[in-house]
Amino acid sequence: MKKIIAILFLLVLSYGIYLSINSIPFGVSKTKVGNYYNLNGVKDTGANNIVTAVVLNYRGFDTLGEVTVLFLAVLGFSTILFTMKKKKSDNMPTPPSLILSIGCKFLFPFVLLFGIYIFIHGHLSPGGGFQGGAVIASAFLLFYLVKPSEKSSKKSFQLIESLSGMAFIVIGILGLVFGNYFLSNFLPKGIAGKLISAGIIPLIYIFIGIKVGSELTGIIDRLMGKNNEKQVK
Amino acid sequence: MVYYIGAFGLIIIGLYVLMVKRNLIKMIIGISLINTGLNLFLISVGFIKLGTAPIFSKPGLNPKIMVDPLPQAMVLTAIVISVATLAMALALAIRLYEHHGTLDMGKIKDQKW
Amino acid sequence: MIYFTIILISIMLLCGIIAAISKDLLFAVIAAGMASFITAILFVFLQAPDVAMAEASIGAALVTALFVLALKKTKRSE
Amino acid sequence: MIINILLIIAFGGAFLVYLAGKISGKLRNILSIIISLVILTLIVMLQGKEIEVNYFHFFNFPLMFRINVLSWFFALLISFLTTLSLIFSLNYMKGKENLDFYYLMLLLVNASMLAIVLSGDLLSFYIFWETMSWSTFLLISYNKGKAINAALKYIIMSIAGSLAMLLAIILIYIKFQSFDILFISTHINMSSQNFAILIFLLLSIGFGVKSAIVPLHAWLPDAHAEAPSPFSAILSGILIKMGIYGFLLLFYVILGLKILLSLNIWGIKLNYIFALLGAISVLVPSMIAIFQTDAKRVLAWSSIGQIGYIAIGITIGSSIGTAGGLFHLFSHTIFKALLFFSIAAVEYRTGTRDLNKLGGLMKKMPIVFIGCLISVLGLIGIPLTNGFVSKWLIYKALFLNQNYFLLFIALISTWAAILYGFKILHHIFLGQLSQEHIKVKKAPLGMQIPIMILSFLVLLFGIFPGLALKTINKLIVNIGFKSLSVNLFGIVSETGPLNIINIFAGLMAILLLIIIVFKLGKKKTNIKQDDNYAAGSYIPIDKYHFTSNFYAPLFGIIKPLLIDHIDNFYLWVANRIRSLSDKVRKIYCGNVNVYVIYIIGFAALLIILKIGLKLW
Repeated sequence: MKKIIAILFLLVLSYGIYLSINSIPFGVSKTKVGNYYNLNGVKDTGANNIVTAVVLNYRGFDTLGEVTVLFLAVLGFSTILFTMKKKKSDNMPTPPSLILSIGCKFLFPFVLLFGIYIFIHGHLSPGGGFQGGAVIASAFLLFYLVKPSEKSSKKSFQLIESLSGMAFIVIGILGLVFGNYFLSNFLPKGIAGKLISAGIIPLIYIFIGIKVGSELTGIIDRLMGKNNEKQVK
Repeated sequence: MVYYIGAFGLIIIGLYVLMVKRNLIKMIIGISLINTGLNLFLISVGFIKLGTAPIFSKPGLNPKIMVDPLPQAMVLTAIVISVATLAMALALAIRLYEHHGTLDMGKIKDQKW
Repeated sequence: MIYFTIILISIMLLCGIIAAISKDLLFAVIAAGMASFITAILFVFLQAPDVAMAEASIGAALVTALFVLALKKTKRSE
Repeated sequence: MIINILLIIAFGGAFLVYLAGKISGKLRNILSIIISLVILTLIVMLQGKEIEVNYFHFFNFPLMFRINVLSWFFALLISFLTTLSLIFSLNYMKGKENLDFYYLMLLLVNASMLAIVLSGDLLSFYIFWETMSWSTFLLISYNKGKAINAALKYIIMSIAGSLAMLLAIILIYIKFQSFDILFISTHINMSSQNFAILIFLLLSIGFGVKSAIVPLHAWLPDAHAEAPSPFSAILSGILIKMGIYGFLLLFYVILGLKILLSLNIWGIKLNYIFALLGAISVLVPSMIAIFQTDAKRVLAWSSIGQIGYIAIGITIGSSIGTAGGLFHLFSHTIFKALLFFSIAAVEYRTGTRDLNKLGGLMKKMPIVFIGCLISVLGLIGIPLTNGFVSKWLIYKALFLNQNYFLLFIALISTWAAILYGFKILHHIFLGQLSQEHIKVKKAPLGMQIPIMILSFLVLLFGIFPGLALKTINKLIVNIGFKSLSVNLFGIVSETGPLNIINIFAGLMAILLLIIIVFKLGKKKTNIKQDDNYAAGSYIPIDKYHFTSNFYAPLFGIIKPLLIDHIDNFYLWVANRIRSLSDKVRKIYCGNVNVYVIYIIGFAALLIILKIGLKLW
């Protein structure tokens, strides 16, 4: 019964969507602001990657809010799982196979390095703090797969995360002091295409990378159920 | 055009899951499907035929035929937020499972009045 | 090229449908991750390498891992 | 400027007292009394002045405070009673929880009442009206338990009233583009009669809830009974009179006497309807009060009755009636506060206010007994108390206006007042002392002082009514009536003067006669009360307390009258709404699937509508 109603409603909805997306042409330039960003982005910000320029310069304040949302979600996540009891079956994990353990141990530093590369080159090539942070988190995921009993220091994660979040705001306030407005690009822009260019953008992206990396790692860490032994006792 | 169909196909599948399935994890999967579909739709709206990525990776790129960078920037942050919120939803599901021993919404009577 | 895209999108939708109707939650999670991964490929076609990278690393890898870990703590069948 | 300072002290002082309470209890008590005394002094200093202050510009609306005789009269009563209540609280509330909060709220109620009577425009009037309602709500619920239900009842009715009031204020603003009361009062005669009736009805709901005129009285008995006793005195003594202040403002300042008397619906005069409601408020609650067993509940019902007298007085529309209403307001403030204080003192010492459990406390608590006696005499309207003067004025006005029906009802109700007044007096202070209460001590000094002051005032204004009547005379001249000829001992009217001196002399003569008769008569023989046996067995002393079912024959006669139909009606409405809400609540079943179906279904509905319109 519920299925029939659902399918009926969805059919009507699909028809409505069909009607409305008919009026959105595909493959045509639609926004003026996008054009503006493309034409003036390099000149304004000094970053080769326009997406990065938009994320961190034109709409840097949005990103700050977004990082806050991320932080709050992770906070809620940890709060919900704070008193979770450890299952007994977790005490005796089956050891990982040889290929997995060797491969992951071998890959871990390279994946980590790749993540760092991604967020350092955020203003030059595709990638940036968010992607790099995710890659770092997946590196830690590999690490945990190999050594499920390994304990990571939760405190240090939190410290890194908070410090990098604070650094973002400090840079913003420095922009307020040296420039005209919050998050203004007060450092010299340099030559577009060089690694050290685009003012504060690579700096912020590095902090975002560290922050996102440590947050996502924290989620995985918590969900793996390793840090709970202390709280149970 | 086909991208639109793909995107809304995913969204409608996700909505169907949310409307019919009672398993909590399944519903979260549905939410993640909607997420993916929505991201795809936003990016495909910003696409321009024969356009290039909005990155000046080599000299001689024409900024006038670059695709729209704004939806890309927005979607970039949306993806990261979605993972955090999904993690939170999963945490809630895990707690509910611990408390009630089931993931079936219909059987969790505490939620009802 | 357009045929390739159509094939990819149909596979993606198929993965979505499998994720929706499968009784085995692990299977559903893998299918959803698959759909996410194909979306990442589509992002490359749509000239959005940044987003593709994020989607591949987060949507396809991390989210799937999260789901699998959560399934480990709950139960696998619906 | 002095008004601003006054209100800053009143509001700021409340919070200052709260902070002081965090440091030490004693500091808080002293500070609260100092603040209330300062306010009282400032108000006394303001006597006879007419000042207008713009204190704030709220989007081009100048908000102002204004003091005139009417405001001053009320402000004096408010601050005076609050001071006494604070003094009384010092002992009564000792050792209870959350005292900081109690004092904060008491002073906030005081401050917002002052601000109400001083505000010169409807917007600030409304704002302070709301702060008064909410702080009262918090104070009524102070005792937790049943008190919370009473407070909820109060605040729900109060909100309904203030919404009606807000609507009226918005209508007035739309009509006149101003909130200023004086501006409105000079321009009101340009509007149509229907508009005036609408404003009258809407504002009457708002003020009627606060002053507990009969169809809107349901909150009052519970609230008065459950509130902390010193606050009950304020509640009954002055807070419900805020509604009367509102009515005065509406009748004689905003509408004006001429318009008020001309308002009618299908030929029935509105002020007569209002006076009739007042009469019902006198009669039925007084009857109900007779049969209550909780002392504070008796007083609560009695308050509704006395408010009815005031309402009759101020709506007749003659100068002597209005003077009577205002004088009764004044006397009721004094003697009802006195009654509440006496009951509170008894409750403080014995721990109960159930009338059937008390008795014979006369010798144990003489001062409280005298206070209670005097206030009951005032309530009944015995000569030489202020209640007599005010009731005389009201009866006179009804008589002169040839409202014999209302006069009859008012007289009957006085008879009811005698019954419940005597009941209180007898059950608590006369009769047999219960064994439990043999060790009861005198009331503490801090309680006796307010009781003594108020008893003194009852007699003072009973013997020299001119002291108050002069101010009241000025007041009614100020709101547009012709002046009365007032002297220190009474008033001269068309059909005969009131002169307390004559009455005093007459009473003294009767007293003398009684003394002579008793002295000359036979000597009485004393028989001990428990010197008697029933069927050969000794009856324990407790059994001599015969006061459990007072007035039982009367109860049999007027029983059908006593069911509080209006309260039952409100309860019926509340239950209907609850069952309806239960049905509505089924929509929110707690299942996420269903919620998503609602959302998608609604979207689908919109799409169908859109397509349908296109096909049309």
